Amino acid sequence: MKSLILRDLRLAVRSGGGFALTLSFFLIVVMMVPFGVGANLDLLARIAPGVLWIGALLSCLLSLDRIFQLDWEDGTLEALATSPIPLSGIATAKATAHWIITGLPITIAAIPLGYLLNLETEAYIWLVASLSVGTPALSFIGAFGAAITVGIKRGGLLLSLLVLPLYIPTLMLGAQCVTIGSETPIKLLALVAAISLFCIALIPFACAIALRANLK
Amino acid sequence: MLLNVTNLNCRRGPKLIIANVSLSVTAGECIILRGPNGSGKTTLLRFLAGLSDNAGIKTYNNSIAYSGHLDGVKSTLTVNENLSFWAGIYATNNLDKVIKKLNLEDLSNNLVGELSTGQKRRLGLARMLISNAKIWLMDEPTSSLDTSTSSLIFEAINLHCKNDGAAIISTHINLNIPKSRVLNMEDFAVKREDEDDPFLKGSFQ
Amino acid sequence: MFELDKYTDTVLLAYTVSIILLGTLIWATLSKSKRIKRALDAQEQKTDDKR
Amino acid sequence: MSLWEYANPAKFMALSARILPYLAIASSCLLLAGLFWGFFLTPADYKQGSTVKIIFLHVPAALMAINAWLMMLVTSLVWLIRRHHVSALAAKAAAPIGITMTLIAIATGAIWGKPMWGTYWAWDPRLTSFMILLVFYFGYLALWEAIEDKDTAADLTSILCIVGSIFALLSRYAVNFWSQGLHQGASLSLDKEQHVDNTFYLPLLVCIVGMVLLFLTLVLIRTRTEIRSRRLIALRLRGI
Repeated sequence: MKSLILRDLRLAVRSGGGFALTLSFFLIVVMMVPFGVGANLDLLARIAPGVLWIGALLSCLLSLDRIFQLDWEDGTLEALATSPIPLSGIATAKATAHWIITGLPITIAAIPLGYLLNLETEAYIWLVASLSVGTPALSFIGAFGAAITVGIKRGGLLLSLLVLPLYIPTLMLGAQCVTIGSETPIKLLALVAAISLFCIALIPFACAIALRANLK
Repeated sequence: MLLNVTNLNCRRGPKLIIANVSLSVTAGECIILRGPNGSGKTTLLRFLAGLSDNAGIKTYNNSIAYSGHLDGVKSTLTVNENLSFWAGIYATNNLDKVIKKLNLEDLSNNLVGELSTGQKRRLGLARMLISNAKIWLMDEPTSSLDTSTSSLIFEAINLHCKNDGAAIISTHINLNIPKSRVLNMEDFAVKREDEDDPFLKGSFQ
Repeated sequence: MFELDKYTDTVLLAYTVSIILLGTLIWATLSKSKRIKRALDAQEQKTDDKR
Repeated sequence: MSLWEYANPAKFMALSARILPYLAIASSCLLLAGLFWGFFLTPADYKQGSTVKIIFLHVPAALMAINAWLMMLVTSLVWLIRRHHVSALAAKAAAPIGITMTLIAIATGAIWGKPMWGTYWAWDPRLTSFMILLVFYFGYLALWEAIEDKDTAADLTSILCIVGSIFALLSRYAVNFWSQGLHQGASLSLDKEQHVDNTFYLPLLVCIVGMVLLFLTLVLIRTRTEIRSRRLIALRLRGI
């Protein structure tokens, strides 16, 4: 499993897409918001938590189809499925690699982007905390969507349609946690962490069922 | 005995392709699947590899390596990186031996994207060797290869069978493998009474 | 006892929309059912002829 | 003879053909009677005026919107565990009905909300949950349509339905955290149901039973259609 994670990271770096593409997309999405709603700093401060979380979510979505698609196309997935590693382990490794490639840089990049949106000073800690415990859920749920749509040609749009509704609880709780004035950010943070742990524990098995069905 | 199959029915999508496959493989044996395109060679190999329902398939030594039409190599990684990845997956440590055996030393730092088709196939073969699996399932291992590369692959299969391994191969070229046995896919052709589609049973009103 | 007060429009609109939606569903269900049944009958006929 | 026998397509077709006429008549009688009773024979509520008549559509539709998904969840599990084809097809058959019910619930709720709350739409927890349910339905159906091989589609939609149920439930509770303080006291008719007296309660009950029966009728018809189209594919594939 370790070698699978390492290989995925290496592939992401080699193909150049990896970090840079996701981060540029995140930057652009966040940048579009002031263009759309105006440069009123008070307004921006108020909507910053939501915008940053939605930006993180969309950037995450962007690279989801790569999780299994490339390995599916060149026959690696078949070979992996017949290897001693169980499919759930493969899904865990792939989702972890995806998190390192997207979730982690997004969490870090959110800090300067928060500044662009005039995020309140006290909110930064909750922003980083909620993104770092919430993005694993995004990667694992995304891996599930990718596993389901891996056999579908041009399944990108469908992938978004399937995955975005699954992101709703994480987004609601995560963004609410960052919003200043929400009474119990620590409780919300705990709930986001609970969703993440739940996803890490159970989603790989759902991925395994989906991959198995697709490989048939 | 390494593998025992009894009354296996294989369907591709909704269609029954082959029926009543019974087959047992012992160590040192090489089985060659023969039949025209669409006769179910690939389907059978995929079922044996455990990629579909595995009712009726019994493996006594749970190590199978499967190689399909695609080699499963990444063109942006070097030969060495590709192979050490598989060594990590199969948790084996014979990487250097395999590289030497298949004359891949000179290529080991080349990107796979720069290799020829034959060289890529050699990488696919290298993965089979790295896996240390007893049973090799190979789907057209010599397709689009010249004679010299083909013979390299046959030699490897030969050696594998000599070392108490076994192989099931679909090919249309004659192989010089001593203990080989030819399996005609026509024997498994679907007869009307084999049809088990639940939607064809009975009549509807 | 029947009366609709100042909310006549609201109530009628709600009932119209619901009945249109339900009607569409029922119509779609029945028409697809008929279409597939006809296609299947034709196919069964063909199968029987060949036997 | 066990219940599972009816998962055999031919048996299911025979059984469903026998009960369908009764079901269709019962459901249309009950639903029409209930709606007639509710629409013409109930008085206006002292607070809501005649808009109270909308609950005879709204409540049954909302109940069925959720129950249709629950039925899909159960049949999906049955397919994944016992691999009964009828089960998977019944799940597929229920989805469009669930969508229609959700749409009716949302539409009637919005139309009722305009005079009562002064707006068609508010991001109230319950309304939002139905909107989320709607997108889950859309995703589920889109997945069925996107996959060519029917058994693979059944597998994938089943697992999607199970995972989706968990996240729909999570959303239902997350929504409470998210919109607290935004919309106080936005209790819908379900809560009032406890207070309504028998003049409203009895026709509502008739409508609910009628809607359940209508749902069953439509599911049976649609499942039969799905089974027929599967047989059609099987016959064509056999090439005879």
